[in-house]
Amino acid sequence: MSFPLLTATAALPAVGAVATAAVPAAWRTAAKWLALLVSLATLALAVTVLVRFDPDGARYQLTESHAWIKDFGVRYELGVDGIAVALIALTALLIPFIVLAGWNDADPLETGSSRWRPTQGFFALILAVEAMVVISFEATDVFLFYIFFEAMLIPMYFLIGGFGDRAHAQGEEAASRQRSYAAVKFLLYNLVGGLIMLAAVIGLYVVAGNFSLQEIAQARASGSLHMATSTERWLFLGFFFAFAVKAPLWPLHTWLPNAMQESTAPVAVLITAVVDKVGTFAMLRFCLQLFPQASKWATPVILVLALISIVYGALLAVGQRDIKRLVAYASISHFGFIIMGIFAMTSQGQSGATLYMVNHGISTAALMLVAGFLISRRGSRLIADYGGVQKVAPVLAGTFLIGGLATLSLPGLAPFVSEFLVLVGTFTRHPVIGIIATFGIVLAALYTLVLYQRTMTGPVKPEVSAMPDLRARELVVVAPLIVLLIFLGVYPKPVTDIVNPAVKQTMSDVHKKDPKPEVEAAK
Amino acid sequence: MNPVNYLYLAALLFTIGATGVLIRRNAIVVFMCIELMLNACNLAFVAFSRMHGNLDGQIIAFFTMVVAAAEVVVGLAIIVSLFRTRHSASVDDASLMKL
Amino acid sequence: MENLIALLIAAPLLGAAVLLVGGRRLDAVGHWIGTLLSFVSFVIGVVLFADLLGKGAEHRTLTQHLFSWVPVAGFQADVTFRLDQLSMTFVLLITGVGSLIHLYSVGYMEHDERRRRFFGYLNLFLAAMLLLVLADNYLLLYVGWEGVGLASYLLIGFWQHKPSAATAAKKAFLVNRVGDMGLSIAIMLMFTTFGSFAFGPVLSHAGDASEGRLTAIGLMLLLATCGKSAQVPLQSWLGDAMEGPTPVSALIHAATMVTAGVYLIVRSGAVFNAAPDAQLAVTVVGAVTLLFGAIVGCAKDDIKKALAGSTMSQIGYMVLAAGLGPIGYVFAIMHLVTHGFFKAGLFLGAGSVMHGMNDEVDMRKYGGLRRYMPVTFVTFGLGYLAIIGFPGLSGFFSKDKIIEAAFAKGGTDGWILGGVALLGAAITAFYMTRVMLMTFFGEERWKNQPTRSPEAPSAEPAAEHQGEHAEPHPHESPKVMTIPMIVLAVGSVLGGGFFSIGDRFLHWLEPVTGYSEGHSPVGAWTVTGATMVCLIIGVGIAWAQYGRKPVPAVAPRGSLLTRAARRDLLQDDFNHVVLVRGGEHLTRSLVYVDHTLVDGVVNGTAAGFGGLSSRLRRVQNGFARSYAVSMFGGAALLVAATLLMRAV
Amino acid sequence: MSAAAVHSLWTTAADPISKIDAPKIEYGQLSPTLIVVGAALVGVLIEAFLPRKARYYAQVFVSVVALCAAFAAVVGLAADGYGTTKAHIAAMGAIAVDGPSLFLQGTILLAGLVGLFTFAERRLDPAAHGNRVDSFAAQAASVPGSDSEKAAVKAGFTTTEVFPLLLFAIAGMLVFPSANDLLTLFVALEVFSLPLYLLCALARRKRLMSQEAAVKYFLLGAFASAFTLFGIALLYGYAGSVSYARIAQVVDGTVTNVDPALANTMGNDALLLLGSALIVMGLLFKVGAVPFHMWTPDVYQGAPTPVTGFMAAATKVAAFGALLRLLYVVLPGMRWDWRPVMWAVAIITMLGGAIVAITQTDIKRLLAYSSIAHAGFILAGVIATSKDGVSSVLFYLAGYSFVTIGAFAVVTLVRDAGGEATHLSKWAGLGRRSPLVAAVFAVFLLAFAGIPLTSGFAGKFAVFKAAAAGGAAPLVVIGVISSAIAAFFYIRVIVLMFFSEPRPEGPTVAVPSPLTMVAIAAGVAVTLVLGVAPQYFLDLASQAGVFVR
Repeated sequence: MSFPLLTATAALPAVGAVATAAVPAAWRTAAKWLALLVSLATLALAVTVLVRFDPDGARYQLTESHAWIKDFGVRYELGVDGIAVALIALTALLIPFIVLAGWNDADPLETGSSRWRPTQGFFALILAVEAMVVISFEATDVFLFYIFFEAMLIPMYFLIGGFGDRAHAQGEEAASRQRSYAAVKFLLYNLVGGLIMLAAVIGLYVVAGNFSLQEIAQARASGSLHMATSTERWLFLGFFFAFAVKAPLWPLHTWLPNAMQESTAPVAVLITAVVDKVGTFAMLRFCLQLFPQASKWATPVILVLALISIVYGALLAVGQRDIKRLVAYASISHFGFIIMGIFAMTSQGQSGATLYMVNHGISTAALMLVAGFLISRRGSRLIADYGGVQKVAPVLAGTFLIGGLATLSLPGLAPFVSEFLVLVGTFTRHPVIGIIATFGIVLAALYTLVLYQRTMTGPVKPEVSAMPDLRARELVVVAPLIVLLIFLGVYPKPVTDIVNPAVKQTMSDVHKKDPKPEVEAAK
Repeated sequence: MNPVNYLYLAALLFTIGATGVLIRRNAIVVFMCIELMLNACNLAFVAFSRMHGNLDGQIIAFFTMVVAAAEVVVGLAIIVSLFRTRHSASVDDASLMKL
Repeated sequence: MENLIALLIAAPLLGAAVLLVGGRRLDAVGHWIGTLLSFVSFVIGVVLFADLLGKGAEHRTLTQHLFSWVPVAGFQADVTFRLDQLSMTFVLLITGVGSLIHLYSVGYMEHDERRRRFFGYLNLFLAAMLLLVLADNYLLLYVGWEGVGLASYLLIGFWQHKPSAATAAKKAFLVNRVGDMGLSIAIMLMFTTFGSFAFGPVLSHAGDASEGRLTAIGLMLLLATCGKSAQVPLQSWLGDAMEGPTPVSALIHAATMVTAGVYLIVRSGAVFNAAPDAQLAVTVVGAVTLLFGAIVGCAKDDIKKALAGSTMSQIGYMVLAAGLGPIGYVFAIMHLVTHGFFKAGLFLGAGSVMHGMNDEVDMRKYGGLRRYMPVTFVTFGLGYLAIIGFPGLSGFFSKDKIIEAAFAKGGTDGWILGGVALLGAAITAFYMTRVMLMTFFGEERWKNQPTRSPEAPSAEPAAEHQGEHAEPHPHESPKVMTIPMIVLAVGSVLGGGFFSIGDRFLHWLEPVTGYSEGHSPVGAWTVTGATMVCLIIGVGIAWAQYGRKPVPAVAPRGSLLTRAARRDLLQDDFNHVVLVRGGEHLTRSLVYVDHTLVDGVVNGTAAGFGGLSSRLRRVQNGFARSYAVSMFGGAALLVAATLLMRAV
Repeated sequence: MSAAAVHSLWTTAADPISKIDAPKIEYGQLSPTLIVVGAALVGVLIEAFLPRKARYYAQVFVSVVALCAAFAAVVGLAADGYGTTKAHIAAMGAIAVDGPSLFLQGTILLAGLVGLFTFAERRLDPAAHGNRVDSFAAQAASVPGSDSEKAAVKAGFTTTEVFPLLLFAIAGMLVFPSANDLLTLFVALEVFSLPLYLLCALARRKRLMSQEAAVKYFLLGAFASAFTLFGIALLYGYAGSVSYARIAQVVDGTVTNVDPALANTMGNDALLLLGSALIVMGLLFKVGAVPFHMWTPDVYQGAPTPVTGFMAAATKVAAFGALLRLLYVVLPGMRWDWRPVMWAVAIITMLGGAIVAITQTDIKRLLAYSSIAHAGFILAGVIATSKDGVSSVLFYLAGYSFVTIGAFAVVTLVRDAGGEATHLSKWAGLGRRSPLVAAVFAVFLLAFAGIPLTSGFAGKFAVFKAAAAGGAAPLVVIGVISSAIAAFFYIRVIVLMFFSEPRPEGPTVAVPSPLTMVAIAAGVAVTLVLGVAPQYFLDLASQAGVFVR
């Protein structure tokens, strides 16, 4: 058989994680470089996947399939469709930047006990998360997916609780208390979601007898596997609940602000930009494919919830005093858009949603990382502690502004395309919801510009007067992201070309067709 | 005489023993109550054995006695050592571990 | 030839990129790079114009397809440019006026150490504005639409260290976003209606769609127009936008960007023609705004704000005209162009005055400046005559036509609109005369008193480098500033005549916008006469008030209307109370809800289990006998349950 | 030797001698048990005749050899197919040699072996007067704090009796799940209980608690077994026999040759229900199911930690084995009576254990409550009443026992002046001090919590899967919820170890001898192997999933 590319893509960071963790305490820098190299190598592999993937080819490509746990009907089945490829590429792309941005975040404060090796741990955990995220994008076996969907909580949990933000007003004691609160909240919240999903997974097995996504989907399509309506709905809810927690959907979102607020900026990016995407991705891949009828049944409620997330998240973002919390709530609003796009059940909506996942990853990374640089300079997360930064650190301010503009999805930057697609996609089926959602773009402008005005403009605050501008390492982190934002804003075709066929498939899974326009004017 | 009555007696004895376990403080007495319960069981076995007309029940009674004897050995050892440590054989005094 | 179109945009875009990414090493030459590239764009524009003139009227539409932008199933957005007479007109206006203002800014921003960035932003604006007028579909237009919004945001807030500037910039962007919402909804509606949002399909099939949808689309486009062109009710940002450097006010908030709304309506003419209700709404908005702006303009003592008010009302004229349909489109555009000339000229003049007056903006501290800055006086004067519609000057022709068209709409609407337009003309004459008199005539109120009175803070802290509190020494501005003013003055004198004699402009635009001769209840000359009368009345009153008596250096309390007008007719107060305060309360309460309710449920559950646990563990009281009890009870239950199971 | 056998002797006594035929005992198939018992007796002799110094090594040697041999025997039997094709009832109907019993015996023996290692550990406690000491009292008879105790410690006495006791207990446990008549069941129950009572009393440190634990365990245990015995009596009255097969027949009503004289008792359902309920209650007590669980926390806390570990693991295995056999072989006929009851028990056990554990402050008590919760999960599998149910329970038990022993072994490492530092507050920041130990313990906790890629998850999945397939979906949902609650306190410990600052006067982590290391390593290895690649063991379990009747 051919070289197991997908396995390699997931395994490389895993091995890297072990290796990094094994680096002796003294050689901290070595560990950092090792992690960076591994993440870059993974990126290379991901690019190979991207290249090898043929958008017009079979639905799942580069597939691998091995027997694993016969008794549970579980196989080690990997395969990627366009959506997965895009997200794997995103993950592999972001991790190097995250590593680079977190370069000094995990240096031990006191050079005390030699056996405690925070730095190695930090980067090892990041790589571990990458590995698990990647494989859960690749898994076409429900059980396999579930395992990593759950397992990735553990490294994330240690990242949040173990390596909190050093910028704390109330001192280290309070800091560590809030940190572990955030970490525990994150873990329990997602664990509960996951366990409820476990019940559904078991139920699925009882009904279907195996876990192979393709087999079940085909069986459903061909009618050979019949599910009672109520069963299908219960199972759908079980799955959806877990995904809704992971990709925070109102009202299951409250763990995200705490987690992002307490963790270091790179980890915060890891949460929203990478890990949470698994949730939305899973909705698209599992909910819609396995339970098409139930998905359609639940659509109205989910759309409303998504709508609430959009407006609610944005409004709360306006009300925040803490930069990171603000970004967190902004993300909640954006996830609302993504979920709305998925359940709009139109090509535009779902392509838009997928594109949105990618773009949101990049834009949040840009904004959050710059915010992290800012916070690390001043040692405070409170917006009120800043002012006039633009005068002392223009480049920092500029990049921050671009990140912000991306967040408010300014045309010409990547997020605009996806957001508009989602809106159009929703509007064609549910005009009212689409229109209300459009208010989100005004609110987005509000919170972004308020944030920028309060931190960057106005008279220079004495505390920030000595603030240095972005350093070389930081520029290396931000610049490529910004370039990417602009490029994908002007020319998103490469991504859409990969995504569209997969979306077409999904649309046919749920037996939906795009609504016809009133006047057939297009050529 | 109807052997069923023996069963009633056995049940009665068993209940008495159980009640004793619940209400008496002194470990020794509690233990004796347990022995009483075992004996009630024996009575039941023998009675049933008689009713069924096979001897299994009676034999089981012998086994029970042996087991009870062994239990006494172990039990007294433990209780005595407890008594020597605390100078009281009250079950309620031994309540360091709770909640 | 059409391949040049992209270059129109590319040149300033390149400039923006170079200047913004280039960094400090370009500080020395940055402004010249910017100016050069905008001139390059202008030259290209001229070349294309010549090319178009060479073609027959019906072949004057060039399109350039660059690449497919967002292809998703039925949703096909391409990056395609369309250059026809309408966009050509705008290209020339934008690049022409733009280049002049670049030139002007070289002098004006001389003392600002962030001049390079300023030019970067200006170039960015040019690029976005050109994209707006050259786009071949509404989505691409939307990109330019928000692009100019961004540029205006950056330029209004150019002096970011001033909270007022930063706030004004934010306000401008937000209000515009509300408008943009309209545009995006309009695009969605088009997509659901026509399955496309490219000009071609939409405009050619507009007739086939149901009127309801078309009306909806029209109203949404109108909303967009209100945002971008500062029409009531979304006009409030324009006044504050004067926080930006004066060249910005001239280019963006007078000549070009704010007129984008008019372009949008005229461009979507086909849609509006089929949706009379939407058209009526447009005319109403225009009429209201032209009065609103005029009234505000009368009350302002800040010269820029006064001009801003006038801009508002002039755009009101254009929107009104655009709302009239085919009989008005051409004149809307014509007025737009002439207005571009004279209003830009006026702003540049005002800038020149401030330049000479230590950036004082309060007209009550001016007076008698004509002796000190003659060039400015002359050019400003010509612009003034043009805007009030002095016979023969450009404003006269364009505005006159609009008023005619308004009457020509016929019916009561026609009378009302026409009357409003006439009234507007009178008020215009009044407030412009007021500005003229307060600035250039009367005694020199700036003598022996420092500028910068606290109650009228200056907009232009570029002056920080010069002595603020010294008594100003008015002086004429350098050549680099005066030349653009002169050019614009010439334009504002001759433009109108040139366009109107033989209806040149009409024939040029007609193929795109269409034209129908409205039959007005009153003859053309009657209208002209009426306009003249209004003109004289307005000027007369102004002369009576500000020419004959001396102007008090501190503004009198004034009538209720005056005071309201000073505060933009309380529009901001309304916004503040309803939107800002309300919004704050909403968000605050939501934050509370999120913390106590949504999150409370979560933490509550955890706490609940904790409490339950600590209650339950008390059962484990350490007494062997109670354990025995529980076992006994358990056994009893077990037995009972088993028996019960059999019983039922 | 079974009752039936004896019975035949009696009845034939009157007849001519020639007719006596010796009972037929398949020694080969009973070899595992016999080996262990023999070794235990040897251990007793060692205590009697060997000099003190030599005893420890002799005992450890003998025990290890015996357990390994016994395990080899089990494997041999399984290889011979006694687990599957040749499964049958040996020793005149007293012992069943079939898949479940062999699987469970194997598990018990391995658990016993690992437990033995922790028993034999002598490096953790600081050497007293130059001689190494293990975690058992120098001289159980001497009063705590008395001179005699000091003297004993000074003399370097050690209670090497623990090894024979352990072996006896193991022997009893080996018989328990394979007992095929009620008498054998009862005898085996006592045989493995009594040594455990004693072992509980033998802690070197905190002897008062240790003795208290012993007393509680003993009294309650005896109380419970009295109930069991009464239940046996009633079943005997019901069926006229104590052999599983016979009772099952009577329950199914497929019994032949009923003597009309006994019609009034024979087949009297009241007796059946009462009897079975009481027997089941006795087993639930051993399993530690609510409401018969209350001894668990106290005993787990008071007993010497190695004993706790062994007890927690092996007792559960044996008891669940017996419970399975009882419910699947004897009472399948009255499934519809006991299933709802077991439902209720399972539910309150899962929830009760999980909820009460939340607020525990002592690591050993915490693990005790977690073991209660796990008993609930296993019960869910028992209720499935299907072949899958059996094999899933077997698998779960195998995984669980190793995790438990490993976890308690880790507990023995964390010590301060007063011996083991079991109060949670002392564990704060352990992860900073000794990351490796903390990490290992974290692995065990995650396995308890049932995080994927650990044996805990595989087991839980298997059990829930079986339950759901058996039509107990609501049970699965409740199980899932209570695992969520349980996760909370496992995570609390992890937070404590890794995210909170270490105390200055915090405990130290003793460096153990290879013995404990092996125990812990085995725990980790099994946890991960069963988590990542469980297929082989699942196959094993599912082959062993059939009871012989």
